Amino acid sequence: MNFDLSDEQQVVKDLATRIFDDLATPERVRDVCADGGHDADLWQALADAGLLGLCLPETVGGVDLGSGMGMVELCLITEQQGRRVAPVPLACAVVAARCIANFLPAEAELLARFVAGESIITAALAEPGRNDPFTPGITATTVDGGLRLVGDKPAVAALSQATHVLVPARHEDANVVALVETSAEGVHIEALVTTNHESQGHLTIDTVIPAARIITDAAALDQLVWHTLVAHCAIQLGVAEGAVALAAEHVSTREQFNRPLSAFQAVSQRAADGYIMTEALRTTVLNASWQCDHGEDPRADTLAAAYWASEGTQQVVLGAQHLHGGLGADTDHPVHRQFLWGMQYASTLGNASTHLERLGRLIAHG
Amino acid sequence: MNFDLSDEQQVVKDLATRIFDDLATPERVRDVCADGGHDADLWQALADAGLLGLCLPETVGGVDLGSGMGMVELCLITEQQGRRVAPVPLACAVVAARCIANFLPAEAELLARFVAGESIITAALAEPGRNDPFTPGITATTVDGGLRLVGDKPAVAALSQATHVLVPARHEDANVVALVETSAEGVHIEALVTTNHESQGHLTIDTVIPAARIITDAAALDQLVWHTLVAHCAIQLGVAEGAVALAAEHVSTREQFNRPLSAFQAVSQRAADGYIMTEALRTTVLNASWQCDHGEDPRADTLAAAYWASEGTQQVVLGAQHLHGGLGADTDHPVHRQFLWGMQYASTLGNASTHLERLGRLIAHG
Amino acid sequence: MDITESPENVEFRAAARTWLLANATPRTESSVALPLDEHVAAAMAWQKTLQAHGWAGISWPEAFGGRGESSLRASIFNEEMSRFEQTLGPLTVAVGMVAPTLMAHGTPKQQQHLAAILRGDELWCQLFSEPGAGSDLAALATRAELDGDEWVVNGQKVWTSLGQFAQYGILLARTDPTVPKHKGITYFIVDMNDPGIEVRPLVQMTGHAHFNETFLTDVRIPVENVVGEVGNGWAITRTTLTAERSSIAGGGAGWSVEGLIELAREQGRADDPLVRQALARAHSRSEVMRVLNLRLRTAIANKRMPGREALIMKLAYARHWVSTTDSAMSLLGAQGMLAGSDAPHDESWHQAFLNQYAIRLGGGTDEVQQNIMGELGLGLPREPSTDRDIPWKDLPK
Amino acid sequence: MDITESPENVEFRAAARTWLLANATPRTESSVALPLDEHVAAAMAWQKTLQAHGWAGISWPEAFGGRGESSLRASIFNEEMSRFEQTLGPLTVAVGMVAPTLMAHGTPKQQQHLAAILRGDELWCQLFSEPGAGSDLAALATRAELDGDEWVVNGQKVWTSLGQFAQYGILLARTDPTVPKHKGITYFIVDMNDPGIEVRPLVQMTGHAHFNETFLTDVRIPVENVVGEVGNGWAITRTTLTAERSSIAGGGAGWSVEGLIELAREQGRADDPLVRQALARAHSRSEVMRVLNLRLRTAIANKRMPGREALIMKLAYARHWVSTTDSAMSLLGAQGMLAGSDAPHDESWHQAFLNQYAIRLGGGTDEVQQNIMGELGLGLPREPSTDRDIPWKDLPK
Repeated sequence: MNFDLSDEQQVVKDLATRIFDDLATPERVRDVCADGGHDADLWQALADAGLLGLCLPETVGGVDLGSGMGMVELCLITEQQGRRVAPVPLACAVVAARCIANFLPAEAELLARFVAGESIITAALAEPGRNDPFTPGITATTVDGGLRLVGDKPAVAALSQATHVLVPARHEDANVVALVETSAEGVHIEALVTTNHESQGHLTIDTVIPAARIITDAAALDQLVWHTLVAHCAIQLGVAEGAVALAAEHVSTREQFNRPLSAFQAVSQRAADGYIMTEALRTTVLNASWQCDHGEDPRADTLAAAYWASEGTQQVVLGAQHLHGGLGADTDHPVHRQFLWGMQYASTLGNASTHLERLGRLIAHG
Repeated sequence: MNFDLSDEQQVVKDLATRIFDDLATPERVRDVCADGGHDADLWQALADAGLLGLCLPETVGGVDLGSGMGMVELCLITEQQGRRVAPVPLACAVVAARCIANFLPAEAELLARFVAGESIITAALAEPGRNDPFTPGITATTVDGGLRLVGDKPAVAALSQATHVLVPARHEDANVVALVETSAEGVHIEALVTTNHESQGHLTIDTVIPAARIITDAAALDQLVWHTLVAHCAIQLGVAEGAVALAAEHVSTREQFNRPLSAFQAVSQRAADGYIMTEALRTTVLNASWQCDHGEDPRADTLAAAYWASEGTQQVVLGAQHLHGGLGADTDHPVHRQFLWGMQYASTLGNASTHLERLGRLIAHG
Repeated sequence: MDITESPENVEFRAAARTWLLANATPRTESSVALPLDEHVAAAMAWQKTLQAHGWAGISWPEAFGGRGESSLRASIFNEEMSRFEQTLGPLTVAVGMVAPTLMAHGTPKQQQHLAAILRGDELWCQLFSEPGAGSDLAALATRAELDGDEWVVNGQKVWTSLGQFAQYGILLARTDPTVPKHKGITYFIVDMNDPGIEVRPLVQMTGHAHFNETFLTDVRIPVENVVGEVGNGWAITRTTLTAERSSIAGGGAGWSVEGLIELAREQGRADDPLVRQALARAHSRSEVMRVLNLRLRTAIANKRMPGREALIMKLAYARHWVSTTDSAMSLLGAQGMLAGSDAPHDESWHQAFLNQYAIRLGGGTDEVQQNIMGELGLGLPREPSTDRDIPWKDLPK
Repeated sequence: MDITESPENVEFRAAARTWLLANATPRTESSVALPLDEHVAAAMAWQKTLQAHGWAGISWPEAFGGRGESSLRASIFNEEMSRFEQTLGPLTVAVGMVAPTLMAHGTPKQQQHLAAILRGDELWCQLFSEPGAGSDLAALATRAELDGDEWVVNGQKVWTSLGQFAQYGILLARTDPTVPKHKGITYFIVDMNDPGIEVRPLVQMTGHAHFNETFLTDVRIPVENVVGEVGNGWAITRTTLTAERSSIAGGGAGWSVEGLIELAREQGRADDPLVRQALARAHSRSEVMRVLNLRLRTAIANKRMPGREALIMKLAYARHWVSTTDSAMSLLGAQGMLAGSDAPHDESWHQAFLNQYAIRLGGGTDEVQQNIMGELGLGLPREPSTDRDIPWKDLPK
């Protein structure tokens, strides 16, 4: 047992830290968010640094899965993304690409383009209302040559930028996942405005997908959902870290009553609370990402992490914003983005209450 | 509209304050709680001062109901009881006596004895498990001359001291309330140890009650439950007040790091939180007691008050205890009793969650 | 004690509701949030309508053009009005803060503004906070120096709500740096059209520029625009801030609970036990505020300063706002994360959720309120401070 | 990173469980809580049994009679043991605090106590807090004056856990009042049978006298009983307190979640959505502690001081305790308010609920932990303090 990062993991983390620190500056993030919410330059830089292919097979230009790069490593990267609130669809896209690598090995060419940064793949997971991604609202019916998918999905990450989208659909009594080209006839995309200003789109679909692009293995949707959720938890961890760092700097430097704000316990204890919550969250996120790579059933661990990520990150970003006073809501100050991101991801693929409900069902019934 | 107490109400409050301050000293409370948990001397003093009959008809030695003395006044008294954590069954007994005055007017002699302090009446309201006092566990069947009551009830206030107990029972499809003599054959009483060391007993019953002592009007149980609950809320208000006062005194006088504890915001803000919560609670308790006397349906107001009383008082007494450090749990320091009382009443006749559940059903369905 | 609504007030409430139904738009039919300039114009027009129909200044003395009725009546009207789309929000500084301050401390000439405020002709802003003086407001550094019949003001203010639209401002400036910080402050009325005033909007994360930075360069204020005595600004500020706190929760919170219940029903979740707990909690919180407001109005009617009640109301309102919008976002699920024209309910819950910071900070942070309550309610000793008795100019900056 | 349990540790855990099943009583079959003296005797007997069967001092160096294995193994054993009735609770000071302190700072002669502690022959208590020195421990006023080969100690201590049963104590006393408060403190071993020591039990609201007041009158301590250097007691205290914090949550919290789930099933409420949320919250909290413990053991294995991890564990454990016992009381409803022999589950939830204060205060209050975390984790400046550089004797008392 060793909870410390391996040397290779530390290299990944350092590399990601450097790229996001260099490229996702507050000014750049502001400009990108005002203009579509997807940072194409940053995306290409991530591709050039090899980070998009890190968790994919060598055959498609990725690092061999055999070397053990997986969700732990992806989470180290998305944590840094969250810390700098960088608008790129990393979590969704890398998890989707891994799903294709696993279940549609014939799509090697697409994956090669993905690894090179030329093709963005996303997945349509969010469901309105009770947030259950395992009961897709899109239905599939058997037709000549494949399945006809009909329905719509709100809030798909980077849909306007994506060349492909994985679409879960209900087919008879089972769920399938279809690989859909966003440029295909019958695929309609509408860009959405979101709380954190990342690119998202509303997908409306009525098209036929050939059988070769349909995954019928139920494990595919499981992997998509749980792994995306874990990668989101890591984003939230980073968001919380960034918020706490900004708050600590603010309260250490801003003076009132002739002393730094941090000399008032009402302030310092709230900042310390944020730090404690963030460290607790780090613990569960690392554990959940490890279980995704190595465990038998990552559900309980992922839900525990997702609960802390939702509930804890909201508390942390709210506290950090509050400690900034009026500055905390000012779009000229970066801390407001930590707030918006914390809130956005706290309601993506479920929220604190739905995570608890699912976890409660798992553990109460043994 | 005038939220201030009337002159008469202020007199009642001042009288109660004086009696409890004089007689329910920490030393006396300690001794009584170590020996049965009922202060007979204090009970007699309350009777002598006219406080037991305050909300009863003049015909039985009480103040005329027409003068408007009712639940508001009873709550002013039980608030003072809670402030001094005085072990007497005021809430239950006065509400029970008012119920008898309303629904069994033939029992005037019993009421006269009650007003004089010679006879204690209680009511068996608490139900184990989900805490629903409207589904009594005792069943009544029709027999010659009355009803035969069979069953048991845990946690009846001052059962060992009471001469009479009002027992709700299920009779066919309705609830009835029976006036039972505790000395009757088939009535078994077992004293219980409780968290706050007030006298309580377990009632086991298998006896026949004559029809003249059976109340079939469903309003009786309603009144018993809602009025007792409101009087308990006022006890909790007093408990919270007492806790906050003790905490304020402690943190203003105890020094650490060469200043009073209250000079640390982590301390002063928690004490202030207690004060704010207590004042919010006062507001809802006064409102609920007023609605019991004058409103059409006191349920929603009572449940809102009961929620704050449970949740809020627990927070307040926990905070007050915490601010006392190790002293807070020491039986030589009075603050531990505020804690024990706060916890006891937070789970009597429901708890925060069950109050919310009932209130939620009332308001969500309109 | 008598908390029943008197027959006269029941009648007043009914009359208010009848008039509002005929002249205003119910809140549930809310249209897309207006751009800020239109929002301000609408509020001023609405105040004009209220005045024209005799519903303005309900609790203002008749001498100032009001109806001279109880503050309870004013709050009954506000409660009814809170269920409609129309709002006087942008006039909070003018109606809720400047007016009570001028009534108490203004000269007859200054009090002439009252009629204009009542008519909806004047929008006011508050020039109190500075980049270096927020919770520690008395540390403010904006200087005013006497030059003949005029004070010459230089400095910078921040969080000036709607400063870009206001005709007048209430301004705190330091007129004597040689005395301790609380003692050298003067309270001014300033004309926002003065050429020395530059207002720079700050965009908040709601997408609106509600707040501004205000730069004052050689702004000249006639001596007759001093409110109260020179150097006595701190005391007058207290009147303004207490008025602010009582006005924050003035309309009650009933509308928000009704909205939440409506949302739960619409989402088919009114029977979900978890949702029911959230609804019941919201109702309980709103009940505290409703009844606390009765206590506050009783205090005013009986000529007591409702200091504690206003502080508790303000804190309770902030907590209610945070918790209720949080419940709404939870009910909306993933949809709640859509913004702008994509947001459900015309973005109203979304905007309310993002605006929570303003409720927590307005009228002083929650922490400041709690400090005051500790002193006021519990007699806790003040925190030790090193700067109360030192001349302002000698304090480290 | 590798958080899988190694095959060797899996085997170790299985062996521990097998041995415990054969030699201990599962926690769910708990009998009525023992009187305190019997509780202490049972713990000492259990330590003796562990020692006899080779399960004591798992992570202690072999030189001190231990097994010289990893601290992770010790915590695996504690996790397994937490599911049984047997507890080493009363030996926390001896095993969890005195032993690590003496290993790090004791003289060879002082370290002879280690063998006796391992055998369960010695109960120790901690004489740190005073009526005037709690969170501000360094303000302690108990004086020790050198008289030949002995220190003569006078003063009063409080919250001495199990002081009425202990043979030895660790004592902080002021040996030099002329230097600032942190610098004049010395750390002693004291024989609790010294005639100058009077221990007066204090009864807590649990009904037990876990804590005591201790009066020291001309207590004579040989100079060889000074731990570390004279005047260096504050630094050594830190070793003791960090050890205390890591030992508080040492056995994990899994047993409490299992107990809560069991209780929910027993009350027929495992399907209630509200209850399920509470169970899931408890599980999530306990998971944080389980994994945090892996981080803590990794730090120890890699020779880093697990300061932050221990602080967070301690805070998390306190919050878990409060919240979990609260959920249990809520599940028990009115029955939860019965005490003593009338309480359900042999009073175990009731006692745990009432004991929450001890978890919150032990090893420093939550607030103290948060202050340290603010400094340690965020580099926040310390609160201004007026007394760090003034000789202790000149401080106002």
